[in-house]
Amino acid sequence: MSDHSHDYPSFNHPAPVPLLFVVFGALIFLTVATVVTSNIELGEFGFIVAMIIATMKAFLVCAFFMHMWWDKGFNVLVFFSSLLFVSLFIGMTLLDTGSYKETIDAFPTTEESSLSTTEY
Amino acid sequence: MNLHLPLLLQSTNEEIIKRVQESTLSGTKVPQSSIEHQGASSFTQFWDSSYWFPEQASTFAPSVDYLFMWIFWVSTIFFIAIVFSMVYFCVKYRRVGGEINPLPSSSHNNLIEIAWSVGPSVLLVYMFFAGAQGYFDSKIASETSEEIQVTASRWNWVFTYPNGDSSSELHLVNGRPTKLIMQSNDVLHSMYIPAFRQKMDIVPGRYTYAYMVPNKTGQYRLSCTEYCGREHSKMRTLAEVHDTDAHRQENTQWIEEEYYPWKNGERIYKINCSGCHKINGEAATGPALNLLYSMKERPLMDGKVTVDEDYVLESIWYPGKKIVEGYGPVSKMNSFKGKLTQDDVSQVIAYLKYLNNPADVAGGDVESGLRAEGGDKSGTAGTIAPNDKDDDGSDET
Amino acid sequence: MAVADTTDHHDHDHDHHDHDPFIAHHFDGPQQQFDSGKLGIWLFLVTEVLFFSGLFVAYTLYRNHHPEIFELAHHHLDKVLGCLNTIVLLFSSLTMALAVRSAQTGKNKNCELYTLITMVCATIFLGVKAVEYSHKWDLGIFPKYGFNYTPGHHEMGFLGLSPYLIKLSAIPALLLASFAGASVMGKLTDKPAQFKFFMGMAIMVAGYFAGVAGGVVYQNAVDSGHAHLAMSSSPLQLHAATFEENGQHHSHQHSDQHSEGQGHEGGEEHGDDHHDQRHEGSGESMPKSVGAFFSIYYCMTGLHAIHIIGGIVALAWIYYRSQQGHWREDYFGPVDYVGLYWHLVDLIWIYLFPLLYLID
Amino acid sequence: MATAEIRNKIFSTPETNYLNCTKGWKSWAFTLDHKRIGVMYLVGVSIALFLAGIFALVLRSHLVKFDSGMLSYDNYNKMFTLHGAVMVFSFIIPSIPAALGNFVLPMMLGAKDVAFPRMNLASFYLWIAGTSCLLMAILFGGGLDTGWTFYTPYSIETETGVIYATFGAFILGFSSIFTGLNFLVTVNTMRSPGQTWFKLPLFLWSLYATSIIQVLATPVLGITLLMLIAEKTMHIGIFDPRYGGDPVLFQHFFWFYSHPAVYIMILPAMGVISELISVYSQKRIFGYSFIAFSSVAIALLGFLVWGHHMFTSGQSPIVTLIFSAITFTVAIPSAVKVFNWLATLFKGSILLNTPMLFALSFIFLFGIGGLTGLFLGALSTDIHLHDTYFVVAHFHFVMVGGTLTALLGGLFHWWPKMFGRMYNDALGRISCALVFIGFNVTFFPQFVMGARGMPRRYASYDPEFQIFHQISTFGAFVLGIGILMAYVVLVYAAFKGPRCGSNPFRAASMEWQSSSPPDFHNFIHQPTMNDPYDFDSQVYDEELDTFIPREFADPDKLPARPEPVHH
Repeated sequence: MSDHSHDYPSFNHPAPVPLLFVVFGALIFLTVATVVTSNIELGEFGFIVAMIIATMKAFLVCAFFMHMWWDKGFNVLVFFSSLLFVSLFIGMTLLDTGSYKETIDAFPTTEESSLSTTEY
Repeated sequence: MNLHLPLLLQSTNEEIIKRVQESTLSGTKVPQSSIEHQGASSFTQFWDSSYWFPEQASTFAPSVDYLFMWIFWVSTIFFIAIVFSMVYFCVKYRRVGGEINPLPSSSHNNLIEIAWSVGPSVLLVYMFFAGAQGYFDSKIASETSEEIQVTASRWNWVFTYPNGDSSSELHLVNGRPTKLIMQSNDVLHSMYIPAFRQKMDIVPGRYTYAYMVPNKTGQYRLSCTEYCGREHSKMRTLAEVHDTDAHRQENTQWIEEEYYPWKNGERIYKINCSGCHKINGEAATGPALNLLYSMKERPLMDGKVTVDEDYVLESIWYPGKKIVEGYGPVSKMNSFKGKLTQDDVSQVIAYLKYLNNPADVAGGDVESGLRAEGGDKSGTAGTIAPNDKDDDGSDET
Repeated sequence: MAVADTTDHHDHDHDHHDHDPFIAHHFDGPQQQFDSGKLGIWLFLVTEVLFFSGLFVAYTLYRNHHPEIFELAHHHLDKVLGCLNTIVLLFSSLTMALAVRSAQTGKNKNCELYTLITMVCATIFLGVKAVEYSHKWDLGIFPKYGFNYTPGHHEMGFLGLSPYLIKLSAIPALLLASFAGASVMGKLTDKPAQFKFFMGMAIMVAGYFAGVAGGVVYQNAVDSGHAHLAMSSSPLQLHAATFEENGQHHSHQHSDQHSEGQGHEGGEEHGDDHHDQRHEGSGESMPKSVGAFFSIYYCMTGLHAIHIIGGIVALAWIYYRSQQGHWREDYFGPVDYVGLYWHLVDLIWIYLFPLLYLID
Repeated sequence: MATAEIRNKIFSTPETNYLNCTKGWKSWAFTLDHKRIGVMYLVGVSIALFLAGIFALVLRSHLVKFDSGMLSYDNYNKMFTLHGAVMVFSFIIPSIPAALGNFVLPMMLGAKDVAFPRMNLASFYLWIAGTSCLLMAILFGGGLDTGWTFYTPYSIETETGVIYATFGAFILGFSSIFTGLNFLVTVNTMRSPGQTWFKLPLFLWSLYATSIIQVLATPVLGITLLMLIAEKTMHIGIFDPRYGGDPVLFQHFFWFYSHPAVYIMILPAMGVISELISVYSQKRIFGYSFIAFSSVAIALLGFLVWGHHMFTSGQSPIVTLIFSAITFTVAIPSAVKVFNWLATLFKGSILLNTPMLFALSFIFLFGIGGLTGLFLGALSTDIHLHDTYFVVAHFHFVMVGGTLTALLGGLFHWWPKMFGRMYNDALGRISCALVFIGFNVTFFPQFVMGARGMPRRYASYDPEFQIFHQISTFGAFVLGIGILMAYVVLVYAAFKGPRCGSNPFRAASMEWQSSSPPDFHNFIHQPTMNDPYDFDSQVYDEELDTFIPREFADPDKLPARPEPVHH
């Protein structure tokens, strides 16, 4: 592309069209790949594979469709810091609920328990 | 604002005692000791832990009080230092005559900053470890603890003991490690015994546990501290520590020498109904129950109904169907279908009839003798026995 | 007190920018405006990520604590439709990126076209989703409380379609009619801008019906021809076999009640019946706890669909401004911001798809 | 050097200013001017304050007797819920950032407006919509009796207006996000040339830290409340134990927002105090960078401690331990701030006017509030004190003693800038004394009650606590009168007070380089960027009877700069 020969304002970085199509192709490929791998019995590993593929797709979308590749470092930092807080949220909550899960499982389920199921 | 001053003076101890007695009869349980305790502790000095805390009645209490007072002193020293220097600077460096003349002084000093960040943290580390230690002490139950089942529901407590007895106050034996296994029938509750420095939420859908070793006989407050709805503040009862098992049993055992349906009905009433339905003629969330069998017909929101067994059963199983005049338009009551069997309801009905006239039901006259006995006991020991407290206003007073 | 100065203070306001309509007065220039907007939209995306995080936490917890429920439940999600929707969304992301590029290079016509394609993809996605939802509701697959799976049950409405699908499609149909009407009005009253804009809107809404049509054709094929083949391995099907026939009528009524939004009050008695019946009929069959998966499924995909609808509204605004020829090499911010939002919606779907549809 | 004519034009009281440049209600309702939005926000949050304050007085009156029948239990429960919900969501969270911050923030940057003025106005209207929705719970929902925390499963079961209220809080959350997002972008992209991060006034650092929390935490409240509404209407079985949900999970969700929200409430107050202490001591703030970073540290640590609201909730012991440990770390940055304020007072030239007295009250009250937090952070004492009046007193010391005092101090400080008129300082000081005394009388007895085992949210209580409740109620009325008096002094000043100059207090941050009240575009002349704590940059001008920047002063009368201090 001849984008860079053109005199754009400094904040304007149009993405090259062929690159966008290549990224789209890769995304479709990964989508098909994740469906295919989900049909193979991988056990626990299957979940990890699915997440790795999803993260690869997310990377492609972020980097090229969302122009992160050309964006300011601060904006990228802002966006990824959100993931830090999400993981904190998930991590601590999971740690806690995981440790008292047994007490919930031990409790009679709704149908059997004396918990009132009528509206109060 | 002056409006409240006379009130402050007005509330003499006697008056409070009188009102406590009244309120005790209307369903709230207050340890007798707390009335006297009030006078004593108000005049204790605030630097003594007994100023801040109710008496210590469990093995955890001393460590909690110790840590509290420790933090109290650390905080007080810091606070006095802060306020003293603030006031001192404000007086010494105050602006006089509108002339602005700050003295030359430094505006940053990393050494000082680090010193006053790191210095106090040492104290914080101690607080954390002492707190954590006390916490784990109160969380780890001894192998030999006695297990008491606690069922909380709006707005009642039921404590069931290993021998199958149950009561609406918690009765413990002095020095015996005890594990409370708690469940809730409806919403969140929290079991709090200030004298034991112990508190634990009761979460519906799972069991939670509280552990304690009482070490002083007496009566203590037990309250719900997790907001649970209308009569949250009435969800108070007693925790009583007895010196021997035998003494406890006197309080937890329901007199079983002769079985009469109405007595079981009374027990069912206390566990399930007493939160909303009074038996002293007062209207609460729901209508009072002692008058029910004195009427032939009861006025409803629309029309009337004949008071009979079918009506009572229907009202308990399907509360929304017939709503008593003045309690509508929608019933606030839970359905007890699935919770109370028809047999249970029959016993409740026997109790309702007993409330109207003891002579109507089998064994109704037995009660008077027992009551006299119970009254004597509570008179001498200064306690309130569970089977003769809030039944009706006409008794004893 | 000082002498009041009476000269006009506002002279200096007119110093810079020469009334450029697209540069707000409080910014120093296009660069500052663009940087502000860009940081603003990234921060907005941060709030969106955290907004969805609550549902991801719920998902993680329930999957972690009850993997068997997820194992059992996800078979009811159709991988083919899910994959189709993923591809549609990815394609819309591509066209969105191309729209941004067109705006950056000042090609308003291209931007208009790409925006329209993006919107059509979005409505196709919603159409397919509507088919998925209504198909589940037909089978009594509701969130936890109303969950009452009744295999093989289909209520036929108009044209043999699910009554739920017809209800869901009412608003798009209304929109299609009014947009088409407005477009025709524009033509008749000789307002080309109105004609063009509403024509685009009508095409956009038409995408929904394309999605519905595709989804229904696929679903019917699965239900009739390959039903046994496709579902025979499903644990749901096996469990469901133990379901008693007589339970079905009641349970359907019950779920119907709920779909009409009276779950809270009207459902009281039904709730009781429903529970009793479950005791009689289900035995060890599909536990009601499976509903937990669908609770999370509906919350996640529902919230995602709401974001898609929000995105469509934003895209319609971009579409309008493209038709007005607003974009320049130094002013394309709005397209870029909406684009970032749209890609985020896509990103979330990229994770939702394997998490919900592809559980081993 | 500027001529007298230019000086007069820039710094004298202008004929037209942001208040009177356009007229009619529409010019306010549709304004995009951050100053007008700030003033409207101020009016709004003040109404919310008085409404919730009246609820509080009703509550306290009810509690005068241990078995008082003044309110039914239901009404008592509704009162404390509405008091809490309106105070938290409609008053404290938007108070300092949205009212004072909106007015001051762009001017401190030398900017004409915030980055997104439309979003700013939208934030205000969302505030109105959210607050109305919250109050609709009273009109159409029969009140709200869940406590402001909306704990499940009670909030799912109760028939009161939970859906109205949660929806209202949801909308208020968006209002808060809009303000925070706007401030973050404004501070990032619209600083004056030469205004580096370390030349920002500390109020902006604290607003920046607050905004980080608003943007990161508030969305979680949004989704939590949406899930609660879904739980209530569709029974999705995530929070409701009757359908296999987990009530403790709700508490995690709720406190993931609401603990950081506590810092949304206190951080801006700390920023205000940093400004006041420094200006009224006429001394460079001590340890600028430590105060600045402690704001950010508090904001970030605030996300790691939410579990300390759940020590007795059935949370697992290991998580409890982690949360307790991190909780203690928050004490450090808070203490650093207090020590630095004290060091700023040292050798200053301290003017004890109304705003300064409020600032000093803040240090006193926040000191108590902060130190009592230690009792609640330590596990074994928290088990005893949790959900008692000790906790009630603790957070009122922080939020009322802290935030409300700082808000009033900030209002007295910036009032001359906002309205160009001076208040009666003597009356202002009396109001401060009333607030200070009333506050302590109200809440100190509650510490004792709490430690002795008086649970919170009780409509009737054991008679041994009656005397404490009576003292507390007495204090509450004094506090109410003090706040009312402060407002009367301010409102009277806004209309009838004597005119004052552009910079009567010799403050050095940029907002004081505008006229009082400011021009519609904030600055008639682009202000010169200078150090916000270099008070020698401002010199007294006799003709204008106010302080003006040194470069505008008459060179003949220019006082010499004192020798800079070396360390």
